[in-house]
Amino acid sequence: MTGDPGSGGAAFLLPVGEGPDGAILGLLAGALESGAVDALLLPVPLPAGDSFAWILTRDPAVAAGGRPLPPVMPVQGARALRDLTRKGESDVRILALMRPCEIRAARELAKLGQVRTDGLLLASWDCPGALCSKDHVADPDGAGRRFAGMIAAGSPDAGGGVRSSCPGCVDFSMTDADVHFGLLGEQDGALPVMAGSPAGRTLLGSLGLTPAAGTARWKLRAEMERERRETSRRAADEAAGSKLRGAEGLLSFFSACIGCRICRAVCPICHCRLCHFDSETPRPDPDAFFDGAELRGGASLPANRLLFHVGRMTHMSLSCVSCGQCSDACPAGIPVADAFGFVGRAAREAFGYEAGRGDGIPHPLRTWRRIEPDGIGGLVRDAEPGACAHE
Amino acid sequence: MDGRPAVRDVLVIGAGIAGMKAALMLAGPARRVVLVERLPIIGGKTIKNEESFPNMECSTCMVAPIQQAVLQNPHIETLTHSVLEGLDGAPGDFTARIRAKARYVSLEACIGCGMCWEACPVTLPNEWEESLSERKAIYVPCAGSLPNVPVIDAERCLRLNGTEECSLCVESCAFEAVDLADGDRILERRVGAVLVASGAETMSPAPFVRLGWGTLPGVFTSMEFERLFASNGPTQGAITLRGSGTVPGSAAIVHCVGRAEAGYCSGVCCMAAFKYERFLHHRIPGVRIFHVHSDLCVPGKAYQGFADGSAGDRSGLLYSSSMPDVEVSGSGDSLLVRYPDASGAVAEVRVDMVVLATAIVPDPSSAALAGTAGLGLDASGFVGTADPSGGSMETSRPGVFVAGTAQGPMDIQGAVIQAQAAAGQIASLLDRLRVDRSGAGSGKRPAS
Amino acid sequence: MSASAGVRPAGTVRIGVYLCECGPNIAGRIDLDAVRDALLAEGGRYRGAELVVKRYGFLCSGPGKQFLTDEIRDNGLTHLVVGACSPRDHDSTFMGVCAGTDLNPYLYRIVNIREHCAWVIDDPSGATGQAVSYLLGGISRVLRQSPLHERPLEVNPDVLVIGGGAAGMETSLALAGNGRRVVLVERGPAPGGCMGSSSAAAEAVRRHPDIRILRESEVSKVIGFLGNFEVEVTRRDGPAETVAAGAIVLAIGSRTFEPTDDPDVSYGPDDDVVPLEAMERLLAGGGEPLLRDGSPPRSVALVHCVGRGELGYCSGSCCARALALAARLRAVRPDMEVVSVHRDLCLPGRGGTGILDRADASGVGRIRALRAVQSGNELAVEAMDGTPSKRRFDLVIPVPGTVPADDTGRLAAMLRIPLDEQGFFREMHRMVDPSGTATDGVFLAGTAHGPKDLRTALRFAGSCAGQILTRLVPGERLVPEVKVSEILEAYCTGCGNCREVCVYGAIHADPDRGISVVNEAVCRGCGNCYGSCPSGALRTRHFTNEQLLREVDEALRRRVPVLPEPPVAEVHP
Amino acid sequence: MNSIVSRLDASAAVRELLGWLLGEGRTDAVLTPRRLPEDGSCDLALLTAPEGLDRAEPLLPVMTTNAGQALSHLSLSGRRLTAVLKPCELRAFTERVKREQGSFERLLTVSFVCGGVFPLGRVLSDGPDTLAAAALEAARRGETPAGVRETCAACEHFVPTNADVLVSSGEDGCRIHLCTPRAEEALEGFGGERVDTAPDPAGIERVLAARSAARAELYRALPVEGGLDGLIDLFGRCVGCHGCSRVCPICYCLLCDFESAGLEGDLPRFRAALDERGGLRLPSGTILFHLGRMTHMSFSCVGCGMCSDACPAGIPVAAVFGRTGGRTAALFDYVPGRDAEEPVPVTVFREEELDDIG
Repeated sequence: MTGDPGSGGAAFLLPVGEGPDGAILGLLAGALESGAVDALLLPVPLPAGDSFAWILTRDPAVAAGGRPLPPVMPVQGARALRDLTRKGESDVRILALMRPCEIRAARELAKLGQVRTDGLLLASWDCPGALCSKDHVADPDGAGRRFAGMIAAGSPDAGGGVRSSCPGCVDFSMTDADVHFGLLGEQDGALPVMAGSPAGRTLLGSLGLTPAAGTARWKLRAEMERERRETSRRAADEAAGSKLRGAEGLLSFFSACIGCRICRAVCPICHCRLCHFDSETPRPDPDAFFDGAELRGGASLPANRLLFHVGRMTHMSLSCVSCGQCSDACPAGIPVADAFGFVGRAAREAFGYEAGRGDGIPHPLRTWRRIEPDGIGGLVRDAEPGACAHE
Repeated sequence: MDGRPAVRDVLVIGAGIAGMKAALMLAGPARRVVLVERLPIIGGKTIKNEESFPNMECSTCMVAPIQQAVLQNPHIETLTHSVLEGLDGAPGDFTARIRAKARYVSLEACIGCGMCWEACPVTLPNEWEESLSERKAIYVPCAGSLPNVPVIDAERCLRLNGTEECSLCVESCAFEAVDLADGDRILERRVGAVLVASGAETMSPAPFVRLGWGTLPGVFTSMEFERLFASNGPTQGAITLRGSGTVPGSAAIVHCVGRAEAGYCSGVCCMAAFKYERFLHHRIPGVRIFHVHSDLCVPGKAYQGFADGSAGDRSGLLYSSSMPDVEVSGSGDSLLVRYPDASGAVAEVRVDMVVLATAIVPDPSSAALAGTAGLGLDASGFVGTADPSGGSMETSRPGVFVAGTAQGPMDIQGAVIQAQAAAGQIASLLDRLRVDRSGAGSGKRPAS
Repeated sequence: MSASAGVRPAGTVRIGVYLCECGPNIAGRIDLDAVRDALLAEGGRYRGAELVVKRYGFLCSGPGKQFLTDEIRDNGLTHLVVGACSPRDHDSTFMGVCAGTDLNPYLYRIVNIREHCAWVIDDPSGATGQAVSYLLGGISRVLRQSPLHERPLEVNPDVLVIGGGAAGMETSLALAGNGRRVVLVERGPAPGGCMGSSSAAAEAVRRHPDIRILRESEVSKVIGFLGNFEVEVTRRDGPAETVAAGAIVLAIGSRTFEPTDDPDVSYGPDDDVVPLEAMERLLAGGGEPLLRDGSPPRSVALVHCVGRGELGYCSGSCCARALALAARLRAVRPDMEVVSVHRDLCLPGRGGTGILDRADASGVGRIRALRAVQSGNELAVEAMDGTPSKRRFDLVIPVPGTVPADDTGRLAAMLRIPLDEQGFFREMHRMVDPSGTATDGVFLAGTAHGPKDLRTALRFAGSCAGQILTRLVPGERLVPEVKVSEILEAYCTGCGNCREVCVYGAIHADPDRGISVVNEAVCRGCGNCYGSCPSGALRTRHFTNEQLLREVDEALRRRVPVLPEPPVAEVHP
Repeated sequence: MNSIVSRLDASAAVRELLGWLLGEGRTDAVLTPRRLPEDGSCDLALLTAPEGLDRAEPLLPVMTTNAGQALSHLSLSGRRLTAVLKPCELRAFTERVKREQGSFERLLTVSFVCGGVFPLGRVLSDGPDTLAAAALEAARRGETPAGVRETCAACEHFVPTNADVLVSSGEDGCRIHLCTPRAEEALEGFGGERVDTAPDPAGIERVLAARSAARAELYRALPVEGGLDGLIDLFGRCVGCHGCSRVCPICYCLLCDFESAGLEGDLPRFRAALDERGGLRLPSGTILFHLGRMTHMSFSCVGCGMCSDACPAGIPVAAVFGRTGGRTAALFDYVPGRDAEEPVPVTVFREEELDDIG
């Protein structure tokens, strides 16, 4: 959705020069040199050039080597923020540049006590989608060229080969970021930069950018793109819904799973060090496992693979930001994000909850409200507002 | 009297909800409690209700744990089937004489298997069940009695009243628990304070001929109705009319029975009436229910909600401008209830069953106990407190406290609150006495 | 996946399984010898563990307990399983037996083969089979139990009372002294509440050497548990102060319902309508009721049950106050007509009758009405038989119900006490523990619990004092719950789910280590957190998933035939 | 060695053998790979009834999970079990038994001369049936099928040494060799002509030579020599998902030291690192994890290749661990999983050790 810059109340113009990458890098370096921020967190290409790593740096020279708009997302940005800010305090002011789904995952993690957002400025850009990591590793340059085309068009259909969850992503533009680069709004050599919060406005103000007259073009193009994405999202949900029908649907959807748990490991939301589904609880006592196997004539190994997926769904799908990281990393090629995205959207709708918003609304599983879902689809409006003491 | 060290122990008379709660609070390694109960079992009136308002929690779930705690507490000496015969002395140094009436069955040996009362030839109306069912000469008042040990009714036992040489119960007992040579024992206990929690009674509607109780079989008192609904009661919970055993299709609950005569509103009979309405709906789907009432007294945050809760399927709240003029007449199964309505004209309703919500009045044994212990009664015959407007639960006699319905009509919550308050006042009284007795500020007295 | 230690216990493990005959109750239906043989046959399953299985008449009797004590010592038992009755009956009895030996009471388990087998399964072989399965489950669970040790705590006997009204003062006076100090926190300038700051009680509280009054102060933070609370009190005219206390009494009183919030009541500033409390204060100060224009009123109406429809409850004490005020009005102005307009009159007990008699004696008129609609000084009354009438009164006094004090929500959240449907603090149990709350050590005195008359409010205060005097004795030690939750630091990522669902505030965050930590003295082992933890980082001792699941696995391993459905009639409705 | 001749191809012969063992009640359950035609995928199955064997494919050239890892927990139950294990799976299981994670007590192991397994990606694209056919064809020719995992192509332990039953294929079917008394006892009465033969040494020599050459070439290409830069080239793409340790049959820890709170960074430590160095890579500790895992387990690495197959970043983990682990084990002349009685080097102290290092 095109977050109105109203909350930050300001839009500026960033001359693009030879390309958005360089322009954004220049703004970031400027923020560092001007002392507005103490450190930058941005993707930097690896020496081999076939992948990217998140680098936190205070050295403008290192930052200059960064790649603000990377074609792939090897590590979900919120995971980097989680690792960086989960424990301890420090007064370092960090400006991080990420895709909108990474910002949303970070906002959600803040609610789960895993990301500390004080002293953190989050910047995002209009994301045309992310290419599959394996394709990029195979042919980095080809992928790079395709992605440049997608940036210009602002849509995943331009280049093709994006992750399965990107075409249906409707939150590809400004959502809850302090600063947002409106790539879609590029017009006569400059692109609009919106401030999403007072902190964002003071940062942009301090960089001496010329204020933008308006952001109508950016809003219009973003709205049109959003409609296109909405239709493909509905189609994707349709497909996922039919495939995931009943136990047989789930069993065949996940039948190729080898139980490697990589989908959980790369997921930004799953922060547990020992996942419940790997703890001693679900691990069957050997004899009990044999009893179960005898009743059914056999069992598939490793055990409890479907329990893990459905269980993970119940634990985190309310917070799923559909970044597609799990599908991208699955060695058995299972489109995990299609299932989690579909289930997550249905669950959030039942609770009337939006994932990834820094809106202070507590996570549905962590608060008790009288207006609870009466079963999927409808909310029971209790006569009086919640009398719960924690309200 | 002075100079001797103050006694810490406490005597509690009455093992109803108030007596048991106070006993459990006071009993401890440094303070023994002697709990004297008139009946052969503990639990008082609360265990007679199948469910209590407003939680509609079954009394076994609510009270049985408290009964078990009392019976298993090593610091509480529970004397059932016993009465106080004398109380001398002053706070910190009372001497109580307790008559432990002969039970004829050993509390240690008996396991409550029931072989003895099955063998006993004598059958009598069971007062505990409001005479709706029978018991034997050797009996436990109800199923689930605690302690689950029978007692022999000496007047009606053929052997003990000399009618014949019967010893069927002795022979049937595999554990030699029955001892027909048992006799009353007079026990003496030195205690520091006394709590009277001997409870109260519901008024008998016999004197009100106009209500037909005792002559019309379809008219029941509140206590009788409670026992009808009780799963361990005479009809295992089935609500059936006396004699015919048929299930009533309609019922009228008459409020304020005895209010004018007693001179006060007991404050709990309205709630009991609405509870009976739920009992009736629970057992007899589609039953038509009427309330004949004047003021509806449902004070407190949870009570009106409870009353309104069953309003949906209630047939009628019939306001009567003068409850003393309510009459019940009729023959066979159908009864006619006539009452002066709001305008004063006589209205009537025909029902199969009438339940009389009767007032709470002092228990005659409480009055006798007050006499024995020298306690002042209030105008209605309840045990009075020294300062009627304050929070103190001390009676007119220093060191003797009162709690529960012995002090006046109240609900279970009121009885428990008074018991806890009285226990607190007893504890601080004994602490103060111990400090004074040990001389102001002198060395620590070794813990007795 | 690693082998869990439970599958192959190390060292010699000797499990004693004792089957109670319980007279006819168990032995009458279950073939205990067959049970013993079946258990011994299965003994091999627990590699490295020996099984001792014996039957006995009454294990709960004196000789029975001695028999168990000897068996534990003579066989050197490391675990004990008792096949008998419901834990509610004798769990504590058998734990007591273990405590008497050197076998830790938490390496014991009672298996209910009476209520769960003998009493509910008619066919003896079915009951016997079920007993064997349940006992096997019990054995596999006791094998995975670990010893727990009770750690008694030194108790702080002092008490913090919040609210200096009638109930707060009564509680303070009942508790202070004899080695116990009371801190009374009063939001207003001085204690007194409805009884007035110059009342005898207020004077006694001010003079009492062991009562410290914190005026114009408020409680801002509470941590801790029964016997050891730390309460932060912020003062308007001084620095915040931390008060240590063993118990907290909530006596913040209540407010009266705002009359105009009742749709049947409407009046403006220029109508002669005076709230009940104002008139009480006027008369108490010796004043005379006068109309706005200074003239004496000829007729006064007191309208009962204002707000009862909205609140949904009868406050039980306003009828008495109204009639008492009416009687005083008549005494002050015998020539003035005073009428009480009511539907029911809620005057329970002998006190109520006294007030009614005095009101009748002093000539207070009474109109019983189904409904009374007040607009300004005019009352539209619908009599009990429905006939409507209208009348104007010089002076109208609405008699409103009682509503929770406005600070209730804040304090409830701070003390982790839920509110009830009416918005008052929810008591622990409406009948058998009305002055206690879900947070052990926090008590409710006076109208903070709900609407009541003054004497009952003072009795509630006495009840709180009673609970504290008998449970929080100077010098005594408290034994907190042992079956508490524990968080494994290596696994916890500090997400806080457990902190959100803990109703006792027993879990707090440790930002430096980025984890949550259980305060084992406050935790009461309810297991809410265990259910909420998404990872395997948290478990509740003595009820770990491992123990529960293995017990179920083992109990179902022999696939007991499915029990026939009992005929509907027999099912207790 | 006492052997049984079978006209069937090796996979069918083993399926028949398993069916017989189950039918005769000689075993309570069998562990074997299985085809799932309706989903076009395959899995590792524990079968307790002969009827379940119709989709069993014992010699399926696919490893969805290392059976040694799956078997370890099951082998602790009271039931008798027969498991079809590839040589590296049998060696992995042996390494786990040495660490109290399994038991041979009630286990009958069936292994075979292994041609190698195809990467998971190929299962997705070609489907299990075509891969099975390709592998069977290569086995007949006594060659390694093309396109198998690079560690399989370089594997020199493709002939199991400590299996109870060893199956070797030939042009005209296969031979079932009974290598241990347990095998003899279990298969007593199993039909088929009994002969005294051993797997064909010549064929084995030829394959061994080819694989040694492939291994040398594989290790040569690894940029492991260039210190930190080499490591960055090798593990730069690592996203820290620890999938490799997850699927590794040797890694059995419930909580890996490198996932525990101890090694987790926090803001103060990152800030200090920021001051010292120009930049800081996040999430931190990805390369440290690989080096640490290498020290903890690489000498027990059986080269099954699961880690490379699972790695979302396509890092040749198996090659690196195989190379380093192989050279470390060689210091103690230890072959992981060769023999259940041979203790793990780190658990044994010997006087004369590592003299050629110092």
